[in-house]
Parts: sequence; C-alpha cells; structure tokens
Amino acid sequence: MAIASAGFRELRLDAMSRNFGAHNALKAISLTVQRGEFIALLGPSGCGKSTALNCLAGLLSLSDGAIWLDEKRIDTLKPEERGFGMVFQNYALFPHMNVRRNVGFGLQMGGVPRAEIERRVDEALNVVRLTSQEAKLPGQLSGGQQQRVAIARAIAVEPPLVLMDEPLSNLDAKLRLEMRAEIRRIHRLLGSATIYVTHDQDEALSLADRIVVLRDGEVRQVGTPQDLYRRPLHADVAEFMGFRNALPGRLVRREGDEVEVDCGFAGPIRGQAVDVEGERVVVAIRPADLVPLADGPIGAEVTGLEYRGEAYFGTASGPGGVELYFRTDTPLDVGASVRLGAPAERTLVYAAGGVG
Amino acid sequence: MAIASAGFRELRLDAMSRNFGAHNALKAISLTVQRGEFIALLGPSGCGKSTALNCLAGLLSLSDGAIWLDEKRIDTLKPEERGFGMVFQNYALFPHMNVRRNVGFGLQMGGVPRAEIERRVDEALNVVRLTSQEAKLPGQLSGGQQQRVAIARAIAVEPPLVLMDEPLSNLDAKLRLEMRAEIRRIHRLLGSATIYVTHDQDEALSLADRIVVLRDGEVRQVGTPQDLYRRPLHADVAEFMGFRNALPGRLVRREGDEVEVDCGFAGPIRGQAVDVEGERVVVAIRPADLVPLADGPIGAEVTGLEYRGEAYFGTASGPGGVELYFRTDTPLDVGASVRLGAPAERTLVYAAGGVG
Amino acid sequence: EPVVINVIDVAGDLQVSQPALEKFQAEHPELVSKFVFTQATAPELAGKLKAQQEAGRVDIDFVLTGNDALAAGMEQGLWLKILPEYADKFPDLKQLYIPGAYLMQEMARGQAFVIDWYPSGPLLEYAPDRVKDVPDTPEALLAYCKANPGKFMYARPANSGPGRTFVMGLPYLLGDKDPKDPVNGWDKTWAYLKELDTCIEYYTSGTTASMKELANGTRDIIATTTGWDINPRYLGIVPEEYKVGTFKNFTWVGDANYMAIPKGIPEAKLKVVLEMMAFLLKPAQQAYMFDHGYMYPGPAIKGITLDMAPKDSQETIQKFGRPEYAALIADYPTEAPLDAKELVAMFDKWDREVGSAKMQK
Amino acid sequence: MSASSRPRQRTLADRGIDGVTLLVLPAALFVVLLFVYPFVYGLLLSFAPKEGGWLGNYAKFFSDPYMYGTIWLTLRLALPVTLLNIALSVPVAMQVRHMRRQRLLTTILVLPITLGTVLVAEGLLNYLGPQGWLNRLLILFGLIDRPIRLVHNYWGVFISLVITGFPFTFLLTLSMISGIDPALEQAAATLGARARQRFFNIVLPLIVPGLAVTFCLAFVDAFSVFPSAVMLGAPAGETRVISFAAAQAAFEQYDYSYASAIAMIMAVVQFGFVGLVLTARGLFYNGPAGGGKG
Amino acid sequence: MESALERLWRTLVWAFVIFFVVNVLAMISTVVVNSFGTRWLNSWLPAAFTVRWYASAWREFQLGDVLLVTFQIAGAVVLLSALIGVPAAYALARRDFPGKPLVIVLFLLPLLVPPITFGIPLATVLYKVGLAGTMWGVIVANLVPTVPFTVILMIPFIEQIDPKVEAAARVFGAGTGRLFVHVLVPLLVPGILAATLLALVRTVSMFELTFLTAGPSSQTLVVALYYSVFAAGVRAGQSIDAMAVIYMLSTLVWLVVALRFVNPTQIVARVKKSAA
Ligand SMILES: Nc1ncnc2c1ncn2[C@@H]1O[C@H](COP(=O)(O)OP(=O)(O)OP(=O)(O)O)[C@@H](O)[C@H]1O
Ligand SMILES: Nc1ncnc2c1ncn2[C@@H]1O[C@H](COP(=O)(O)OP(=O)(O)OP(=O)(O)O)[C@@H](O)[C@H]1O
Ligand SMILES: [Mg+2]
Ligand SMILES: [Mg+2]
Repeated sequence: MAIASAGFRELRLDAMSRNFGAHNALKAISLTVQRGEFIALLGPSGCGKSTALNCLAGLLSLSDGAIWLDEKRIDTLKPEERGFGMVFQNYALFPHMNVRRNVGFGLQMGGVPRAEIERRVDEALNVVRLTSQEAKLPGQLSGGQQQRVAIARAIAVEPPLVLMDEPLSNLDAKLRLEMRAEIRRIHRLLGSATIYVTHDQDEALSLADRIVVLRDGEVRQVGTPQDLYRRPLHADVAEFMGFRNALPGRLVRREGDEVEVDCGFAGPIRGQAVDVEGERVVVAIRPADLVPLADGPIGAEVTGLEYRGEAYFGTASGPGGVELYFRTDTPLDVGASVRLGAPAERTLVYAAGGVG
Repeated sequence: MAIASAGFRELRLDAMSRNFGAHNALKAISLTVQRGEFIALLGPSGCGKSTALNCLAGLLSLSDGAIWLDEKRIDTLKPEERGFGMVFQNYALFPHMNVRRNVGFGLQMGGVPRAEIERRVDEALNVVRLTSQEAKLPGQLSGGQQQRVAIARAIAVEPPLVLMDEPLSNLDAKLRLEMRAEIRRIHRLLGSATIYVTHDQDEALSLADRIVVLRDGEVRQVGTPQDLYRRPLHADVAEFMGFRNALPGRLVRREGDEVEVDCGFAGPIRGQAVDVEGERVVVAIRPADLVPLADGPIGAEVTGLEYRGEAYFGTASGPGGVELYFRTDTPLDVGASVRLGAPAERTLVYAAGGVG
Repeated sequence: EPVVINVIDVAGDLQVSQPALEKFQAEHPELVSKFVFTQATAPELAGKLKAQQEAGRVDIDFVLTGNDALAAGMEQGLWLKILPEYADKFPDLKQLYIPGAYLMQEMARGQAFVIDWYPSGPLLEYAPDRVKDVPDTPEALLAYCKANPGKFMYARPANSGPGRTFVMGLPYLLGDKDPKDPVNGWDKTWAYLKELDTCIEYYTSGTTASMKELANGTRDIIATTTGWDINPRYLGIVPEEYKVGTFKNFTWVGDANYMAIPKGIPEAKLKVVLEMMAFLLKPAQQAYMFDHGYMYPGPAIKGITLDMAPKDSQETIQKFGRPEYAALIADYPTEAPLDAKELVAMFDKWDREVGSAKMQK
Repeated sequence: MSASSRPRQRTLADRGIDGVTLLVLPAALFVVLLFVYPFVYGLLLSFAPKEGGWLGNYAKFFSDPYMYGTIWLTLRLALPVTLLNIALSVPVAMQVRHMRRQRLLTTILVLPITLGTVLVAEGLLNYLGPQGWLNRLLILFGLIDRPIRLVHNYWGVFISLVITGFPFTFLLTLSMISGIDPALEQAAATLGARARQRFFNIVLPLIVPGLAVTFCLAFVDAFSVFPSAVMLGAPAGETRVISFAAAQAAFEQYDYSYASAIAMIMAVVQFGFVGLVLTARGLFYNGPAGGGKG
Repeated sequence: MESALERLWRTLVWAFVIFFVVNVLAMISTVVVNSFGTRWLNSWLPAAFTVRWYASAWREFQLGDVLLVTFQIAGAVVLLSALIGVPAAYALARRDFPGKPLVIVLFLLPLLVPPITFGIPLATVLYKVGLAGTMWGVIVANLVPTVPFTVILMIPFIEQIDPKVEAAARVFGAGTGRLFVHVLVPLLVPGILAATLLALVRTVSMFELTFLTAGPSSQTLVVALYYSVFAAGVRAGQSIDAMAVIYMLSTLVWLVVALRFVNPTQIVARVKKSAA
C-alpha cells in the first residue's frame, strides 16, 4: 500500500465542506500548505477546527469540495492510505496497550523492524518525558501524561504531514514550553508539514509560519503571526486575537490610515484604520495597551482588578456603561476614577457591525 | 441523605495520602481551606493534582490521613454524600444524555423541583454559551463545548465546595477569559470554596486567593499569588513559576538578602537571596526579565528567536554552553552576540541542588 | 360437595378417554365440579410426583399413563395401592378384561387399571405401488431389505411404539429361547437385527418421522401397529391406500394405557376418583375407546363392539379400519410386552449393539 | 463518626468490601438458598449408587466405553460449533455495526433464538429431508442426483446448533463490539493500520473478555444439547451426547443416582473448559473501551 | 491489492449472512407451510391448506390459558433476573474482594449442572414452602439458572463502561440506586437487552424445571410442545409444527417488540455513526 503523503510537495484544500445534518461545520475551506510549513489553526471553540483535521485525516467524509496532494486527489482515500500523523484532541489512546506499545503502534503497522521500533519509541518517549511511565496503561496515567503519549504516538512514525489538535492543552507552562520546542525541532528535522490546532495564541504566534483563523466554519484570515497579531483584518478576528476592548464610535477625522474616533469620551481616540467604511466604527484595543495615563482620553471607574504576575489587569466602566479592560503596573482601588489611553499605532479601527 | 458539605466553614486535609501500588501519588498533604476561599492547585504534569481532587471528592479512597469538614470526618463518606461539585479533567459527561440533561443531572439528583431545574440549567448554559447546543449529545460536541458542559454541570448545582480540574484547558483565549470571569463571579455569588487545578499560571494568579504548588505528591509552597509570583521559596517552585533561567554559580558577596553571584560570566550577577545555604547557589531569572542591556553582565550568542505578540523571546547560549531565555523588543539575528542583564530585585538566588 | 380433579396424561390417552371422563362429570355433578387436564411427557412424571410426595403436597389426582411411567412409579412406590384395598368397588377383573388386556392388568400389581388396550403389532406398512410382494417372514424382510437397501425402516425402539413392538415381536417369530428376556434369551433376534442393520440407512427417533418418510417415498416399508396404521391415514399423514402386511404365525405384542392414583391425595378426592375409575370400566364408557382408531381397537373389556361407539368413531373405523384386523386379533396369540426392567435393558442393548453400529461405518 | 471506627472501615473498603460489593448478595443468597441444597443433594445422591461402593456410579461410567465415550461425542459437537459460531459472529457483527439500517437485519439474524429446538428440528427434518426443498432444489438444478443426507446424523445436530447458537453469539458480539469507542479505530487508521490490522490489534483485544464469556455461555448451551440430538441426530450412535446418557439413566432406567453422577461428570468437564477460559480471560485487558477524554 | 482482498472478505461475509438468512427463513417456512397444510408429500407445496391443526392444538392444550401463563412467567422471570442479576454483575465487575472466585463458581454451577440433578430436590423444596404448584414456583425455579446467567453475561458489558462516568454521577449526588436508573441502565441497554432476551428464551424453553414445579394451571407452552413431540401416541407432523409455530411466535413477539424499542448497539457507536 502506497502512502499517499510520502514525499509530497503541496497539500491543497479546495472548498472543503462538511455538514452535520443541517449544521455546516465547514464552509468551503480553501488553503494551500507547502511541505515544511507550520500552519496554526486558530478559532473560537466549536468553529470547526477539529472537523477540519478529521476531514484531512480521512476520518470524516467531505460533504463537498476536494483535497489534493500535489496532483493526486486524496479525499476519497482511506485514512490509513493517507499516512498523516494525528494527535487527537481527546487522545484516543489504545486502552489495552501500555504506553510503549501505544507509541510503537504506528511503527509496528508500518512494518518497521523490531530494533528500529525500540529505538524510535525510546526517542519519542524521551521527547515527551515519559520514559519512566512506559509500562503503564493509559488508564493509569494523569491527564497530561496521556496527552503526551498521544503526541509521542504521532511523532514516532515521523509522518510527512502531522495534524495536531490542541496537543499541549493539558500540560503545565514549563512542560508546554519544552514540548513546543520539541515540536518545532521535530518539524524542522523531518521537514514535514504541520497543521496545528491551538487555542493558545502564544503557541500559534511562536510556532507557526502562517496562522489560519476560522470562525463558524469559514476562513476569516490567513497570515503570518505578525500580521495577525498586529493587524487583524476584521473586527471579529481582532477581538479573537486579544483586542478585548471594542468601543463603538463615530469617525471624525481621517488622514490616510490615521483616524480619530469619537466614542463619547472626553477626547477623541486616535488610531489606525484597518477596515473602515462609512462613519460608524469600532475601536479595538488590547487590554495590555490600555493603561492609566494622566492625559488619557477615556475617563472611567475601576470595577475590578486582578493580579497577573507582571502587572495588574483591571476592568473599568466608562461613560454609558461601556466595559473597559486595561493594564496597570500599580494596584488601583475598585471605585477609583482613572483616565486611560493607548498608543495610536496599537489602536485599530474597523467598520462597525463586524464584531460579534 | 444529608449532604455533608452544606454550610461548612472549613475543609481540612490532614496528612492525606494516596498510593497506587508502590507509587505514592500523594504524600501526606495537609491544607486548610476556608469557606469562600479560592484555592489554585498548581504543579507539573503527573504531580498528583487530579489524584488530590479525586480523593477529596471521594472517588479514590485514602491510603492514609483524613479529611475533615469542620468537626466531621468525611473521608469515609461516599461521594454522593459529600455534595461537592466537580469538573473532571476528562469531562466524564453522560454520553446518553443531551447537554441539557447532563447539566440538570445534579439538580435532578438533589430533588430540585422541575421548574427550578429548568431555570438553573438555562442559567448555567447561558454562562457557558451553550444554549444553542442544548439538545446535542456529548458525542456531537466539539472538545471545548464538551468542556463547557462539564463546567455548567458543576456550577448548576451551586455546590458549597467546587473542585475544578483544568476546566478551561480546551477553550480559546477569549472564551477562557470570559469563563474565568464567570467562575469568579459564581464563586463570589455562592460564597463557596473552590479548589481549582490549572496549569495556566495566569489563571492561578488572577483567580486564586491562595496557590498551592504540588510536586511529586508533596506540597512545596502555599501562598498568595503575589508571594508565589515574586518570591517562590524553592528553586524548583521558581523554575515552575516561570524562572526559566537557572544559572548555577558561587556566592561571592552577601549583605542581608542582597547577594552577588559568580556564574562564570563577565561580571557577577546581583540578586535576592531566598533560600541560600553554603556557597553553591542557583540564580533564577524569568525570561521576561532578562533583556539585552548594554552593560549586562551576561555575554551570550543568540541561538533562536520566536515571536510572541508583545515582544520577541529568544534563546541564547552563554559561556560553557549554559542556555539562556530572554526577551527583546526588537528582533535579533540568530548568531548575533548579545549582552543580557536583569534587575537585581527580580533575580532570585537559591541554594544549589534544589532545582530539578 | 363436588371437587376439582387434576388429571395428568402422560400417555396421550386423553385423546381417547377425555369424552368418557367428561361424561362422568356430566352425570355426577355432585362429585366433580371441574376437571383440570394436563398433558406431559412420561419420563419426568415420576420425578414430579416424588417431589410432591416428599413435600407432602400432591396436587395430581388421577394419572393416565403407559407401561413405562407406571413401572417407574411402582418401583419408587408412588402409586396408591388400589387392590385389594378397594376391591369391593370393582368387579372381578379376570372376568371383565379381554385376556390380552388382563395380561397387562396383572403387570400393574393392583396399583392401576388398564383403561384401554390394543394388540398393537408387529405390522409392516407399505406403499402398494412400490412394493408388490410384501415380505411375510423375517427372512423375506431381510432379503427384501438387502435387495432394496434403505427402503425398509423402523424407528429407534426407545422413541417409538411401533419400533419397539417390531423388536419385541421378533423373538416369537424367530423362535428365541426366552422372548421375555432380551439380554440372555434373544440370541436370534439380536443376530437378525444386526444383519438387518446393514441395509437400513438410519433409525428415526420417533414414529412420525418414519411415517413421513414412508409417505413421501423415501422408504417403502416401515414397522407399524394397528393404531399407527389407522389414525395417520385418517389424519392424512399417510396416504389412505397404503397397506399393511403381517408376518406368518406372528404373535401380537399388546399395549395398554393405565389409570393410577398417586399416593397422598386427599380422602375426599380419592373417593371420587375411585368412583370414576369404576365408571370408566363400564361398557358405555369403554365404547369411547375406539376413538379414531388411535389405539385400535381400544376397549379393554369384553363384549364391546364398534356399533356401541360414537357415530364419528364408527365412521372413521369403517373408512380407515381394516376388516382383516378382527380375524387377525382373534386368530393370533397375544402376549404382554416386556416388563419395564427388561424393556429398558432391551433399549440399552439395542442402542449399544444396533443403533451405535451406524457410527462405526 | 469517631476516629476509632475508621481503621476497620478502611481495611474493609481496601479489601474491596463496601456498599457496591453488597450488591452481589441478593443474587448470591438466592443461589445459595435455592440451588446449593438441591445441588448438594444431587451430589450426595451420585455417591449413593444402587449397587457398589460410594464411587460405584463413577466407576460404572468410566469403565464403560459406551458411557465415557459420550464425553468425546459431546465435545466433538460442542467445541467446533461454539468456535464456529463465534468465528462467524465476529466478522458479521463487524459488518453489521457499520450499517445504517441495521435493526431489521439484526432482528432477522437474531430471530432463530426464538424458534426453539422443536421448530428447528421439525424445520430441518422437513427442509433438509430427502424430499425437502433443499434436496429438491439441488436435484432440480442437477447438482446432485439423489438426496443427500443432512439429518439423523452428526451434521443434523451440528446445523441445528449453528442455527440456534449463532444468533446468541452474534447478539452478544454485536453489542460488545459497539461498545468500543470508534475513535480508537480511527486513531489506528491514522497510524497506518489497515482494516485487518485494526481488527486484530484494537477490536479483538478489546472484545476478548466479552468473547470469553460468550464462549463459556455458548459452550455450556451446546454441551448440554439434548432434544435436538435426539430428533436430528442418531441418539444411539454418533450424537449420543452426555446429557442424553444422563436422561436415559434418569428417565428410562429411573436410576437418579446414576443420572446425578453423569450430570456431575458433565459439570466437571464443562467446568474444565469454562474455568480455563475464564482464567485466561483474567490475563487480558478488561476495562473500559474508551480512549481518553470526552 | 489490499482493498481487493478486503472487498473479497466483505463479499464473503455478506454471502454468509445471506446464505444463513435464506436457509433459516426457508427452514421456518417449511414448518409454517406444513402447519397449514393438509397433506404434504413428495411435492413442493402441500396439497391444500387448512387451519385445523391450530384449532385442534388450541383446544387440546387450552392454549389461551397456557399462553397467558407463559407470558406472565417469562415476563416475571426476565424482570426479576435483570433486577437481581445486573447489580450482582456490577459488583463482580467493579470490585475485587476476597472470595470472589468462589462467588463466580457459585454463579457458574447452576449453568453447568443440568437440572436433572437438582430439579427434583429443588421442586421438593419449593413444594415444601408452598410455592411449587403455583405460578411463583415456576418463576422461582426458572430464576435458578437465569439469575446466574444474567450475572455472568453482564460482567463484560459493565467492564466496558468507563468508571469515570459513574464517578461523575456519584459526585453529583446519585446513590447506587439512582446511579443504576439514570446512568448504568441506559448505558447497559444493549447488554441488558441481550441478557434478558436470552434469559427469556431459556425460560420459555426450560422444560424440566417448569414441569417439575408447575401446577395444573401453571403449565407453560413448552410443556405442551414437548408433550406433542415426545409423548406416546399418534400425532400428525402438522400438529407438531403448528405447536412449534405458536411457540416461536410467543417468543418472537418479545424479540420484535424489544428490538423495536431498544437499539442493540451502544450509545458511543450510535453517536459516532450518525456523524460519519
Ligand atoms: N490508577 C493508577 N495507577 C497507577 N498510577 C497512577 C494511577 N492514576 C494516577 N497514577 C499516577 O499518579 C500520578 C499522579 O497522577 P494525577 O492524575 O494526580 O496527576 P496530575 O497532577 O493530575 O497530572 P496532570 O496535570 O497531567 O493531569 C501520575 O504519575 C500518574 O501516573
Ligand atoms: N457529530 C456531530 N453532530 C453534530 N454536530 C457536530 C458533530 N461533531 C461536531 N459538531 C459540531 O460542529 C461544530 C464544529 O466542531 P469541531 O469539533 O470541529 O469544533 P472545534 O473547532 O474543534 O472546537 P473546540 O475548540 O471546542 O474543540 C461544533 O459546533 C459542533 O457542535
Ligand atoms: Mg476541537
Ligand atoms: Mg490531572
């Protein structure tokens, strides 16, 4: 049996769609992935990320569209003929095999010689720091350990295309960083393509060559991490990328991309127009960029404060009850008045109606 | 059947231990939790967090020790008599009940009248944004949706003690923030005690009144978020709390807590002694605090750089191959030489041998 | 006041005697308020009665049984001893019964009464279109069988009345030493059966199956009895025109059904049941035993003729009966079948030496 | 609750005795009350033969090839039939579970358990008999020129045991296989396992515990085959099964003592196989058939 | 190449299914046809059709009452054996306690030991306590093999269920009773279906114990059926077949009703299947 993905150059999704009954979980997704690329799939919970991976792996049939590997159409191939590696969101470990056999399963299926299996399993176990647990059954492992077995099982086969569905969600920060480094290392080493679902922006930003943002089964934006972090193209992507403050307002002045918006605060807010049409706009600011400033344009009352290590993050209520999220280096009392402002180059302005 | 936890004032773990065969997963954990407190349980993967919650909930029997609710010993009570709410790390939803019935299960068991159940289920579904999915079975939900059902199921019963095992791990950043706020709100509203396992430090820092750090089944430190963030008491806790740079060195000067350490760099490193005995020490610095400085004491060569939104985080190799993690606001080339330094008040010094 | 009588039939006898029983209720409503009829297979009855008697709760009042279960019950002491205890209620049996029936009544040793009787067999039933000359000696049968392998069949004796009657009739025909001792006295019979076995394809376990094979043309000659000759043709299992042949100088091996009373039934019921037994031995009731030739002729007592029987019974016998039977019954001697012990020994030996031989081939 | 009462409670719980364990009591009590006495009675009865010493019945059984041969004759039927039924059920269940409208087919496949031995025997005698539809058809198509014999021998009983036994094993296997999380097979597929490999590596190991129990129950059923061995087989010959020998002892010879002894021998032989299989079952994984979260 | 083999295999499996179903249906048809036939010799179909075999069987065995009793007894046995057996199976599947192998042997014995040995003493006991001779006697006697049968059969099904789901139910306040009602039973439906159907079939066909403990008015169908087959005397094959058909229908009804309302596949498979 030939593995379809061996030595491929390019993976192409062509209007890939999938319905569950009346619900369209994927709506004509199109995307091209080059070999060696690391793609992060981001999007709110339930937007279709896992569905997309399952379709790619051949576990769900497409309702419409096609998947191409170079010149070969593969969406009708069985999963075992595609040769993609996959880390399942819910692990799907084999409950009757110990850790070692779980990890070695793919190699065993591939007919790899015994000694080679042993070596590569050892390696994979080492990567996920589970060498000491190798004799346990999945049911005897902690959640994070199970997740690591799932990772090891997928990477042990060194597949040309790896699909990972939130592979680090149950690991602690330290381990997550280590695993992230390992995943990148292995990706480089194998020269494989990786499609990586995550809800952790840090992960997406640091690992990916390109990020794909999905929403309601549709691609909203594809771009480099910088693009997405700095200049989300739509208000909803912005909100998803951490621009938590979404202040409705009226465009009062525009000079090229430099705009001024009246949001009903003491002064106008200055920002960058990204996607502006008409007068009614939304101003998007990250909480980390909105800080107390003596001359800040926004007057508000502190309603809550939480400690977040480097700094405090607070909520405040502006005029008309609009909710504001801001950062402060020094604690503020709840109920105190505060003036807030953000640098204009980090304040993005979108047409209204797009944020949801 | 009386619910043991109704109206309790204090939960006390008294040398709670649990073995799996020869493996001691919990080693004499002692801790007192007041009603209304929010406790975060932190620790590396496999350290015993879930085991601790399971013991508390009565799903695992203790190997030794006891659990007290006020004057009542509860570790021999059955789970159903304890009346705690729990979010399981693996969700453990009832596969045959739709979302609505899953969420209402606890209320139904509690004999709550029908109309009241409907009301509270609606509320809980609203909190986790799943109202539109209420008729689906768990198998038809996305990973994050399942997790939210698990949360809704636990909060719907409004239990006096809530145990949450990584409840937000599969949610996207935006939703996670929202859920976090909801969890805090509900915690306040009910005046309940919450024990919250997480691997997300942000979550622990922002939510918890006190953080408990476990390691290998032992309590390493208990303290407020500030304590833990600023002054971890042990080198291993420090490393776990994000002090990724652990530089071995020799104590050369000490004045009260102010110390100077020779790590084999161009100059000595100045820091705060936390737990120092003898001459051989370890210096711990967070990557975010280690930045390129013209007069930084550490000379190193950049080996990698990744984008992380606000800034770049890099790795560098110091003298003797020691690995360094640092932050920089401007991108640096791999291979470039850089001088790094950190503020003395954020540089912590521990006795050597503790990090591991 | 009237009682409920629980009747259990393990011999298929209700088919014949139920009308007579019901007549008793009709004539004596002051004695019987209701009959509850239960049918069951014979072998398990003894166990059931034993369990009831050991627990002291017998709820079976009246048993209709064949030889086998009767003997089993006698061996285990399950039956109430009727004679001579209640002899005053009954006439002189030796006078009453047909000699053939009396032979069998003696086997009951006072613990039961023969209710109906027939001389049974051995007879050979054949398809006249396929068999022109029906064999009339065992030797002829063997020769025929060898010439037409598989065309003759009898059912496994343990499961079949005609099967066992055929086997029990052979010692008389072959002149064996002791026709009542199958183990030591049947040398010729066993030799004959083994020889016959070589041309028999298999033995069905049940007469019905062998009838069917005869009817559908797979077999041409099978063993039968008077009842199994008439009733199946009446029922349409076997074509009407099929014929019966007999061996020269054969001896009838009779068969009968009995009525018995388990030990431990309440006194009140006992009285009624005894009354009823006497009633059933009266000619008017015995005439019912002709039935549809099920146990032809059927009546156990002397002096019953077909014209005393119910109308439909008469019609059936006239249509499906064979006129030659009367003469055959009158002219040929009648013997009782093997007693239970010997019968079982015969079954066992047959199974071991004849039946199992099929396996070695 | 006082502290002193605790150690005892805990040790009991640690030894596995708690509220849940007590659930076994009603069933156990029921069996003890209603079965154990009659069983012991029967057992003792088997040691009180009509003639000979206390082991007389057993000696009689094992010194007579016609008797002890029944063990072999029975095994020769029961073992192959049971294994065949399981071997057929598993692939059929594997196919049926994928079907969308599987209820009708399942109902039809399970239907023969409702037939009862008598109907099967009657049906087979008719259907496979010399003038039955099957033989007529085969002759009509010229495949054979005279009826083949499929009843009144080993095969008649064998076929009837397949007809009544297959639905039994199929129903159990189907429900057991459907308890395996499909995600496991999917995971195996992404790791390159082909259908056959998925079956042998994932599905089979996970249903082995269930198959073991299925085997035991089906084997016990087949081993105690009785009426069909008489009606469809050659009860004096090649299908002289052991329960037939016991029934003969009890109901023809009315020797309950000997019948009990034969029944005990029967139980011991069955227990040999069942015990072996159940012990081996303990060596396999038997736990939940899910793969992680959800 | 591989998929050709797989296709071949699939074809083989379906071929077997079709072969099996066709032959079984044909076999059943012969019985049904025969039971309505007047005389059927040497031909494809009987000479003519009639219902007289049914009518006479109905009268001879008072089948109306017998069927009712059979239904009541079978229903009670099935219900009770599930009620007693499933919890016991749960305990055996979930707990390791000292003496467990002994308990398992205790449950195996009634399945291994034929009723020939224990039937009569059991009947004696039941007669002594006054149960035998009534419907309850038959029910209790039938429970002797069906309860252990249910226990043994249910063990693997219970093992398949993830204990975490049970744990969740307990944490949310379900005691053992409600755990069964709300969680275990719904999840065990396929297993319970199988167990009860099989227990039902065994009860309906359990001749020995039923006969030994039945009273005149608590005989079940199987006693009448066995009588018609094994009792001495002339009996037409058609009337045996008519009895056999009635017997089949009396169990078939349960099967059809059960499978109409209950799905024999488990919930995991069903949810995932609807997705595919
Ligand atoms: N049933 C078991 N048998 C043997 N070892 C077990 C069992 N359950 C848990 N363990 C071990 O106990 C340790 C603690 O497990 P636990 O689930 O409490 O970890 P955790 O802190 O929740 O980790 P994670 O963050 O990965 O979920 C782990 O090393 C695990 O392997
Ligand atoms: N079998 C199914 N039947 C019906 N709806 C389904 C089914 N599987 C998934 N869905 C729906 O499809 C949508 C997309 O699901 P998917 O699992 O792809 O989400 P996701 O992006 O992976 O989310 P998450 O981050 O929460 O895992 C969800 O709204 C989900 O409810
Ligand atoms: Mg997902
Ligand atoms: Mg955990």
